[in-house]
Amino acid sequence: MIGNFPYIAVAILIGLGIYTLIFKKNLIKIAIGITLIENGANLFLITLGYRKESVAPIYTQAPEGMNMVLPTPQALTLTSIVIGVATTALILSIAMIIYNKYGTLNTDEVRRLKE
Amino acid sequence: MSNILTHSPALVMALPLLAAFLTPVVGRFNRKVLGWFVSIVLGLTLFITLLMATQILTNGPMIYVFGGSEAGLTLPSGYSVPIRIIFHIDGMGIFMGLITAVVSFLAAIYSLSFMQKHSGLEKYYALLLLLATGMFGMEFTGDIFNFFVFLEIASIASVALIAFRSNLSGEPAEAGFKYMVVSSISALMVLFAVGLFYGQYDVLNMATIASVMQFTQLDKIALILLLTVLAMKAGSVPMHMWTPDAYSEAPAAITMVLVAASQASLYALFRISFSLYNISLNTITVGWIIIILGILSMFIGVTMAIIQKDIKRLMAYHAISQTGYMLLGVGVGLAVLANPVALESFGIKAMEGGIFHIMNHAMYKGLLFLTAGALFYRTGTRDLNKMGGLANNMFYTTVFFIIGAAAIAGIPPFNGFASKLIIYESVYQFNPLLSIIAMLVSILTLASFVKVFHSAFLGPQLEQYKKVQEVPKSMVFAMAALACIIVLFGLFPDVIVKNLVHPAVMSLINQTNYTATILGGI
Amino acid sequence: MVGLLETGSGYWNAIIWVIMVIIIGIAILWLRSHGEEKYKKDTDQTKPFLSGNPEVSKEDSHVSASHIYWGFTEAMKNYYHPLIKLHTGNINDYSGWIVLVMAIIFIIVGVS
Amino acid sequence: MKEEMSRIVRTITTLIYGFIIVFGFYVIVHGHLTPGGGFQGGAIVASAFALLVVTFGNQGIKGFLQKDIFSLIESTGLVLFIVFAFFGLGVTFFYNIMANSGGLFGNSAIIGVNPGDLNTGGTIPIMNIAVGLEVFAALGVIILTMSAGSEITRKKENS
Repeated sequence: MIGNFPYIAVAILIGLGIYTLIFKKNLIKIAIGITLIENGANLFLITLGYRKESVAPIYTQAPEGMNMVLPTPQALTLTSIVIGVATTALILSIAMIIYNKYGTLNTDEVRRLKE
Repeated sequence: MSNILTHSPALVMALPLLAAFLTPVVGRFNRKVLGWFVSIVLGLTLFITLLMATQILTNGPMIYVFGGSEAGLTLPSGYSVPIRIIFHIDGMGIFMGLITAVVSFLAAIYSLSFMQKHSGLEKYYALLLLLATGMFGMEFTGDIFNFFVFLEIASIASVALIAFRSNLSGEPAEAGFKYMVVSSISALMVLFAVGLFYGQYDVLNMATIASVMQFTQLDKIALILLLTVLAMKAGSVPMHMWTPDAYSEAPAAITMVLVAASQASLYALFRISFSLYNISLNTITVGWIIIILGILSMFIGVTMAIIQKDIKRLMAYHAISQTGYMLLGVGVGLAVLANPVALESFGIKAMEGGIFHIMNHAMYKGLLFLTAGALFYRTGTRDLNKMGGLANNMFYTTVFFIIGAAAIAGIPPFNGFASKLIIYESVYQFNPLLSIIAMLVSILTLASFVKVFHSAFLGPQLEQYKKVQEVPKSMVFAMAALACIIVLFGLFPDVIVKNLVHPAVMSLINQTNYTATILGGI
Repeated sequence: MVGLLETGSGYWNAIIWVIMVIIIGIAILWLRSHGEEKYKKDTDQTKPFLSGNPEVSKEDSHVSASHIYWGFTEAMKNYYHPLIKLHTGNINDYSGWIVLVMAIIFIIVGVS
Repeated sequence: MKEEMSRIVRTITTLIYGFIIVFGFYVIVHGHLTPGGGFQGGAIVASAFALLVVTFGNQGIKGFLQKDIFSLIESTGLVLFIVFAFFGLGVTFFYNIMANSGGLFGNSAIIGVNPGDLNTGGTIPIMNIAVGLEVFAALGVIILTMSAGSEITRKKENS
């Protein structure tokens, strides 16, 4: 049971993220929503990498006689965190430009492109 | 030469990457050579891609392992697992790779004069090269996580390029923001699906996943996530709203590359439904979902295009509607995949039409966006209401526009007609109604391009455009190259279908070939 | 034969089509050369007759883009009105559509 | 940010930012032995720059943190990374040619629990350093650009 808690957290994070994307009207909040979904996906990957009674594959000062996990999910998570930083930086800079040009961050007003 | 050939999959991806990192250095020394440097690198990439294409079409799929000589890792217990990142290029991959190479090369050439007046060009070119890298990676990779990485590279680069001209007005930034949000959602859903695969099968290699696929409930969820978000990235209705925004606000050369980038997502959609799942999924249901998305895209795309006033928004809606043809053709192929008789009699043909249409669409829609860019370059507006009589001043642009418009409307003897004819005839055997809708859409396409032609090119010379001249040579060259390809493909469609399209379709259909190439090599 | 494309239930050859177009075009030109010879350039013959009204200048007679297919859009009003309303340009709706389509596909695939 | 912060913050920042940078470089260089690596270390270094920008404001760091130098470092890191990837082309792209060669970073890695030998890993430490340079420079550029941009926006709002 307790092993499933991280998956519940993943579902909550992604659900909150999608809720934010659909219902929140502020561009910065939308950026936060994307980050929430991203963290949910990262948590999901990390949880997949967990094995009971195993340690991380770091040779320096590891305890003797323990199994080491295959670090692929950790590598995937790191990669996606790096990409996430780039995404967040880009999205926030574009939000800054929009605020500079439009004078607002409300999605109802940031829609000169329509039809 | 053989050395280049051995390393060609890596070189095609790595050369633009190296050049992208070198552009700030080159731009610091000399701004003028920058464009030529990028064009030469992309030309070299095109050359290597052509070499690779001849190799693959004669000798079969190519595997390239990164960072080691073998793809797999054999544990002391004897269990072997493909752990390294590999590039797995078969007929379909190289087909898309050729499109990407041609389009990005011509975009660089076109940008030589189109972007001349802008500042920050080294960033522009670096992003263009990164976009090319991302697209090549998406098309060549054999590893599903690596696909996610390249998808993100391509979308980040394209967002930055869409928002590139936001120093004057806010609209490019708005379009960039919208595209960023939807592409982030799609990339994160892909990542979640990757997690679902890894959690079940402990592998990331697509061919290995395909060979152990059980089609459990979790696989179904992964399929739904991938299907939806990749269809969205390809711009299918009703998830198409980002397309006109992004396509209209990006610089014209970039719009052409963006069309190819959205087709890379379409490729991924086909790759996942054919190579990863194949007949283990309920092909009739999934096939019909793709067909319905295609029909909706075709019809709503073209009807929305008719009422547009902005020339690039109009063309962007046509891009949506043409994507519908590809979805329709390939969707019919997927729907009859489990039925060998129907597959043999019309399924393969329908897929050939759909896949051939991908290449045709990249060429003629690229040409049309370039002509729109040429009009913008000389008149400074994209509003069709303000244009008129430009055929008097811009002879070459007019000719190229006529070629592109005739090709997209499916007028013989251009290439659009050949692929549309295949789709009509083979889809008619599957369901006549679909074929009739497709023909109706083609007529509406012609109607809306008649509107563009009339309002932009025909009519008397307007007072404010008396001094407008033909566009510079590099832009004419890029448009001429695409026009030549369109005419040649239109005159000799059988050569292309037999040598390029048919191997691509067969590599999609034969899942066992796809898995065997990898599993034999571990 | 070069250029012969199999299209599922028929064949298509662009080169023959081009040759046919050239032949027919030459035939039409030949017919045209046998036409009426009374036509004279730069006389009142060439001017349009608009019920006796004076001719509008060429610059003003250009039909701009929004007026083309006015009848079509007017006739299809019931189709276009809701369609344009759907294209709000609001980023929340973009995400909403993705989630909605995902849910629909989820139901269809899940049930089948 | 227009104005600098209080004296306490300024003093603490001047004391601490050097240590943060050194710790960041420690994480970068030990990337092949301990958790961390190029990206994480680079982010730590960049956080020191962020601290400086927050404390001293946009004007206070002029002359100390410069965008030009950062973008130069950024492209150096990127080129270094891809060039070492190209060096592997004798076998395949990204092949680790320097591992177990006996030269720089060329000792063979010890299997099992050990205190760690810095001189192992082949091209991996070099790529870590390249990525570290790239990340701290790129994040530095982002921080500087964003603070400059926010200043423009603030001026617009006030006027």
